[in-house]
Amino acid sequence: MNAISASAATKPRFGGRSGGDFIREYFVYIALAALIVFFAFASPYFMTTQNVANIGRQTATVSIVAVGMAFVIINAQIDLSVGSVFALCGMASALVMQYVVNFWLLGALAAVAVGVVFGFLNGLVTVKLGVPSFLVTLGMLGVARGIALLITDTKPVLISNPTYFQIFGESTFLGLPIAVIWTLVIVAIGVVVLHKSIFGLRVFATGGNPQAARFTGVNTQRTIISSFVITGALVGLASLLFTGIAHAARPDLGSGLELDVIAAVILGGVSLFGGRGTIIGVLAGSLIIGIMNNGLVLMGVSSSVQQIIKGIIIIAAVSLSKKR
Amino acid sequence: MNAISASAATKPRFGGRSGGDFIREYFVYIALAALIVFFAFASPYFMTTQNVANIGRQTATVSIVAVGMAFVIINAQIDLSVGSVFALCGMASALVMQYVVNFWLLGALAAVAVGVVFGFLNGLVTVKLGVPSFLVTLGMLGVARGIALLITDTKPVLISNPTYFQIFGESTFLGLPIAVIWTLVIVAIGVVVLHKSIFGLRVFATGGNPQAARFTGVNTQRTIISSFVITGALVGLASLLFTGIAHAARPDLGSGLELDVIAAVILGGVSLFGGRGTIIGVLAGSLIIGIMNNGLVLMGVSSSVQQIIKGIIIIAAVSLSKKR
Amino acid sequence: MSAPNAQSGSDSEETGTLLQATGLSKLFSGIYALKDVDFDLKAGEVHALLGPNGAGKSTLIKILDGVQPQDEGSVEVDGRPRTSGDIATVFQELSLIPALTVAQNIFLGNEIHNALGLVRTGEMNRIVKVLTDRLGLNIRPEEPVENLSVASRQLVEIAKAIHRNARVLVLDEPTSTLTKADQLLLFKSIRDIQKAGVGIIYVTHRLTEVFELADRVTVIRDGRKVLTAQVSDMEMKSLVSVITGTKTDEVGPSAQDFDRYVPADEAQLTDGPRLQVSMLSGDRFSNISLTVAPGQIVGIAGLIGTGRTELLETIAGVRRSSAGDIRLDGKSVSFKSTAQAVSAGVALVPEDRHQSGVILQHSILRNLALAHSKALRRGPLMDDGAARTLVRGLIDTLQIKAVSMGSPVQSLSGGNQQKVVFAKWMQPGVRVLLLDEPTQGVDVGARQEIYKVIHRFAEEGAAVLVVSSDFVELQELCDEIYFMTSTTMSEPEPVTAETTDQYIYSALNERVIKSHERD
Amino acid sequence: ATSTTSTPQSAAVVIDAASITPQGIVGKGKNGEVPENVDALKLSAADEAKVKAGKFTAAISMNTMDIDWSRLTLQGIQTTFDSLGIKVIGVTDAKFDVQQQISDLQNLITKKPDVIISIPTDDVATAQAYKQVAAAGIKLIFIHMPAAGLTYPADYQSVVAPDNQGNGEIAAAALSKYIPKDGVAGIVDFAVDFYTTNQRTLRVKEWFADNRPDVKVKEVGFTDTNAVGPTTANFVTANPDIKGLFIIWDSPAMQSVASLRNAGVTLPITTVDLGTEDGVDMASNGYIKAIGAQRPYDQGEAEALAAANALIGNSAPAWVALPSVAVTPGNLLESYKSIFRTDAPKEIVDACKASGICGK
Ligand SMILES: Nc1ncnc2c1ncn2[C@@H]1O[C@H](COP(=O)(O)OP(=O)(O)OP(=O)(O)O)[C@@H](O)[C@H]1O
Ligand SMILES: Nc1ncnc2c1ncn2[C@@H]1O[C@H](COP(=O)(O)OP(=O)(O)OP(=O)(O)O)[C@@H](O)[C@H]1O
Ligand SMILES: [Mg+2]
Ligand SMILES: [Mg+2]
Repeated sequence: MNAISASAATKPRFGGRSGGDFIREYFVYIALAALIVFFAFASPYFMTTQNVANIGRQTATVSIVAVGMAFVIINAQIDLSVGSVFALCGMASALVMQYVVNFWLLGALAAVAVGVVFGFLNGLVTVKLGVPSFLVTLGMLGVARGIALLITDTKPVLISNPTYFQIFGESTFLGLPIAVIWTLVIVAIGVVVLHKSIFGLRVFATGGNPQAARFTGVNTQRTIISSFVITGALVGLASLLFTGIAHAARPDLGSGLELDVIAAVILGGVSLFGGRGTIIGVLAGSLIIGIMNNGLVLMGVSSSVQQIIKGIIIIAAVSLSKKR
Repeated sequence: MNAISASAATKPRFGGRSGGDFIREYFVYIALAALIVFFAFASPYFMTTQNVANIGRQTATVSIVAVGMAFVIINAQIDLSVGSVFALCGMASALVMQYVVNFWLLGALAAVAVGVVFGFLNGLVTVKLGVPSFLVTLGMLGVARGIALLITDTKPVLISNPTYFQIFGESTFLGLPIAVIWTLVIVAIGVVVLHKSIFGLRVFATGGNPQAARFTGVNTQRTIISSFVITGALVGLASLLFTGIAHAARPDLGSGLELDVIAAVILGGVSLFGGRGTIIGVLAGSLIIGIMNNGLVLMGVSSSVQQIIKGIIIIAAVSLSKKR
Repeated sequence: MSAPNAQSGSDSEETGTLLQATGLSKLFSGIYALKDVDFDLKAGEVHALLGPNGAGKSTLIKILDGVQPQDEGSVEVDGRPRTSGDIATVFQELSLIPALTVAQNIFLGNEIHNALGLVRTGEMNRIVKVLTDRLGLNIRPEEPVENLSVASRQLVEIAKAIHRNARVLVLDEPTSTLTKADQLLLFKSIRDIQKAGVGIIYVTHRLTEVFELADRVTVIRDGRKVLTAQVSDMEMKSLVSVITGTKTDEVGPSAQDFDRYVPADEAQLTDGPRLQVSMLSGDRFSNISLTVAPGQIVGIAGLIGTGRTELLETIAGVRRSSAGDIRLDGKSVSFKSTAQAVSAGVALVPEDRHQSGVILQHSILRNLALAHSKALRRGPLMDDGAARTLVRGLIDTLQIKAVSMGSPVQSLSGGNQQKVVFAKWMQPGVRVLLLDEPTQGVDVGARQEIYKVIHRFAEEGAAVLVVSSDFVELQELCDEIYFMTSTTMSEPEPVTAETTDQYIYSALNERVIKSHERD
Repeated sequence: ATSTTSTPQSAAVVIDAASITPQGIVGKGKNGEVPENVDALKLSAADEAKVKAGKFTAAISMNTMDIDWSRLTLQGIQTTFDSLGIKVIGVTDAKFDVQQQISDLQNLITKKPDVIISIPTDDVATAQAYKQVAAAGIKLIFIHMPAAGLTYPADYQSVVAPDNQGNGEIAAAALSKYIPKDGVAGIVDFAVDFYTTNQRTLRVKEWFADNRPDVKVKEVGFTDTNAVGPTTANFVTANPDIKGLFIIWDSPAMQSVASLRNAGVTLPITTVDLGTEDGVDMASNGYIKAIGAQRPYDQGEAEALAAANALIGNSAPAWVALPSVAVTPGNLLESYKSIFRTDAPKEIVDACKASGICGK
């Protein structure tokens, strides 16, 4: 081998990563740690066992849905319908248990099934009709909310099934609230599926360069539809964790959920343009949002000021972290 | 001339576009016309002078803000903060006229200035800190709303300035409500600036391929910031049209405005990925949304069903129109 | 990796046909990009596919591969309709996934996995390591592709295609961004797999490669096949004339015609240097000095990765320099943005035209109007009529082959896209023209056109600085050549009849070894 | 198609507030409780001393903080707590989001206040969170309604509410005066099921059914509280026979006024809740003819007193209701003062001066 080809081959790797790069790469985690330290000093209640459990419970919805949304966004798509579908899934499980059989599994399946159906529709319309998912899911946001409101003429539906409450709401496991257990399970599965499975590779490929992925034999349409279905199923699960503690479903729940979830996902380092991101980062992003909500209330900050602070923190956290 | 260029020259100019292509290209307008015809048959009140004037008034906010949003989205950016900034602009003009001088122009300038400042901040943070505008403006959404609520401790602020009411609210001109005149003026300016000016060309280039635009000597950062500023200024103007008829400003107004505006823009054929779109299409998109809101109420459709129908129409209109 | 079970000796020479395409046609908006083309490939053969820009080569390849459906005709491999695994293609536009690693890219679509669908990364990395070692590439399997240079990505693409064990390997202009050394590496790999019985279709605009590598050659023009022949029966001149469609004696100017050396010091005596770079350092290069006089065309020969692109980009205001000085007509400049550089008359034709050269989805008109907006502006508005006139003129001058000026640039063939990039700078006031691989993917005919354009820039007093990995091009085009390594720049050497591409290659090699020894 | 309701007719009607004020409290508690008077909450001097000695802490969980009503309620609570030495350690804003309120309550429990005063964003879905409050040994005072399934006095110690049905009755009785025989009245209602809102609208319909069977009632719903204006204008366009409107809440009413005024339609409107905007409109002889108002400040005081009673182990009534105030141009200025505990703002006073209809 001559000098020339050798030199071509032995290029320095991306020029010795500097300390600044490191901070940028892991900024979500640093920001999360900084928030925790700050609130620990600012409020004596913050680090209590009870409050930590609360944070876990309160972030479960966003964390779980964000795992699905990560798949969707890495695919270079978006899902704005999660909030409305969340409400509809809850209604489905409550209604099934009230009017069909009061069996927890059936209720659970109903919620997940509704989520899956809407996820499938979102994906199908996106890929088959070539409508940008922003609009498809904006439309579905209206459709799902309308159905949820219509189905009981806007009235809430009660649930009375102790097993259901145990599994999705009130029990603890290894000292952790069940919602936290569910979150951990979903995050773990999400990590394996996104980062270790063939499907995960295809998600990255589809989001990173759809045409190339197609040329290489990746069924990008199936990948996209599957990601929406995953999100739908997780929205269904998240709705169970809500109805499990509320003992009722309401048709007007979850409005604005999509913004919290998308903020968590992007805060967690997923590129809105697709092809890039990690599940653990997304969990960190969700925790940042959850901890801000919790800590600012504990500190007694008024809700207008809370909105200002949260807005600034979101911008600051992303601007200091790695680009995109 | 050799064979190569000769063959290029003898090709038909538009490569024989088929009828289907034509329908797809102009589908927004066809959808708009279809809606109008439908509602004209469905409700005897739809085509009355008064109702047509109502539609014009009711769509003014979305149409005007959508013109600005078109610039932002063609730049491959997005602005989620318009709803909150709308409220804050209204508060600014009402407060200035109440506590500084009760002069209509000062009030108007205050609203526009606040819009411009927020637009500038949105743009600046987006380009200088490299944060995706989705997140920047999501953050600003919180910041602007927080400030609007904080500034008077959530109280509405009254306006009593008859000139102001005339100019922005209640007068008519050539038989048209003044809000319609404002809409037409802004749309006309928007058409010229986007489609006939050098700046417009740069907006398309920046959204189409920012790097290539930069290599061609376009200051893409300035283009992006300017687009956000334009949107901010138009949000300010739209807020005047609201306070001009309400005779008061409220800090909680405008939530959800961003979704209507973005839907109008995309319905109007602007690509969410940037680089493509027309102002007239955007106006048509806004009218579709306004006419749906109007016509469905005239028909006495319940609000849940309205949401379902609107969702379906949005998806259908885009899926039948030209891709992306 | 083992070779596919090529049809062995039992087949005679005549029946060794591996791939047979018959009567292929393809219409784009009513125009034939391909018309009734037959094509065949034998096992173990390298079949060069040639033709001017926009002839339909990439279209043919896409149809053979199956990523684009044909309107008429059939493709058979081994006498059966083609199936998906038969053909592996390296497309003209690279198709790797930036965030995935080299190994993940190579295995994309047929990953090694366990029963649960989980990927066995270690196994994949090991196999890829063996493959890259065999091909002589020093690329880590676990490196994300986005960290690699353009050339390395190209090599990864080729490794990916080879890895697929396909019967047919298609390479669409693989060498357009490669330097000599990498090209040799590539040729060696091609000969290896050729021996294993794989058929290779090789698209290129560098005709010397055809004679080095190919067994047969097919030329298509305007979507029609005009020639299939044994390479041994052809010579350069006749091949060029078939491609350009001219008679042999009309064939474009040879290198000697452009041999019009303007000595640097002589030019400086009259006007002073137009562009003077002294001890400039920046991203991936340092202490670079060079001088270009008005009317002079100066080339830089260097290795891939020495930072030539970065050097040009620094001069053009895309990047900041860390030290040193850039002078324009004697005045020190430091551009904060390309906008400033452009308005000072410094224009760059970038290496990656899709990323930086054109806005693919926009029309030719819109792309060119943007670049020429200075001349077309009437106050804040743009003169639409003037823009159309201007663009029509540019299309004619550069003979850009397009349906209309409203056609999106992405519907043009690669070479015609490159002409659009040149057309952007065909405007008064360009004082310095920086060219990074200016004829990448440009056909022989058009290449001569572009050389003429470059000369015209020079004649009108622009200083032209050319970076090219094609040493023949440097030799044909330049008055002087610098040899660049990442830390050194030679004194300029005049280009004479002795400055062959072989000479440039060895001169450069020498310097690289020297600079390594110094380290 | 301009409105057929002529201004002379509406100008002719002068509503006597007394004539539309219901006798006593109209509604019953959510679980059928008989309403008690605020007087039942009075603290004796000894009790007051006991409260002060207790150094108690309190927290408040609201459904929204974006409206006058919340601000006044808080003021009432805060002033009373201040005088009793009870410290407010947290106020949360659920922004009408049930999930948020559940989180808010959990977070407030963490801060271990002695009592929580709260208005449920929804009486059903938040119930479990309130049970946690009770389970944590924290006293609980509800505003407007108890959460479903909680028991008095074990889980919560009192509910302080306005007479929601009374509000509806005032608005209906006033509106009725503008609807000619066999005429049509319109209702613009929030289209999502909420207990207190339902109470008011239901009572409006009931009242018309009982007292004006000749009147036909038409209805339109909205879900976006910030886009009511167009809905009302379109509703009126499609139903030109409507002679007057009941619109739920003051902000939707004023958004509707803006749209109607702009469309050149004049209609009498009655609503619930007095604010500056609807006050000015009423004072200037505009669209708003009568308001069935709550007394948020007084309610706040009562809530604080109920909390104080609960803290020292006194039993507070299960349901304390405050009578509604019928606000008309005739009593606008006094009503404002009694409801807001401050003089009416300059804008209202000026409007009164200009129109000359106040106090008549
Ligand atoms: N997607 C498309 N839509 C419309 N026209 C197209 C499309 N793709 C290719 N063409 C046209 O088909 C013709 C053949 O293009 P092709 O890319 O096959 O040329 P090529 O021989 O590969 O040229 P080059 O050497 O420049 O790469 C060109 O005229 C081109 O403009
Ligand atoms: N090791 C590396 N670290 C960072 N960037 C790199 C590296 N190698 C290549 N690149 C990037 O890839 C691009 C192309 O690299 P390449 O090695 O081809 O460039 P070059 O040496 O500047 O010149 P040329 O491509 O003209 O031979 C450059 O823009 C460079 O920024
Ligand atoms: Mg090609
Ligand atoms: Mg380069």
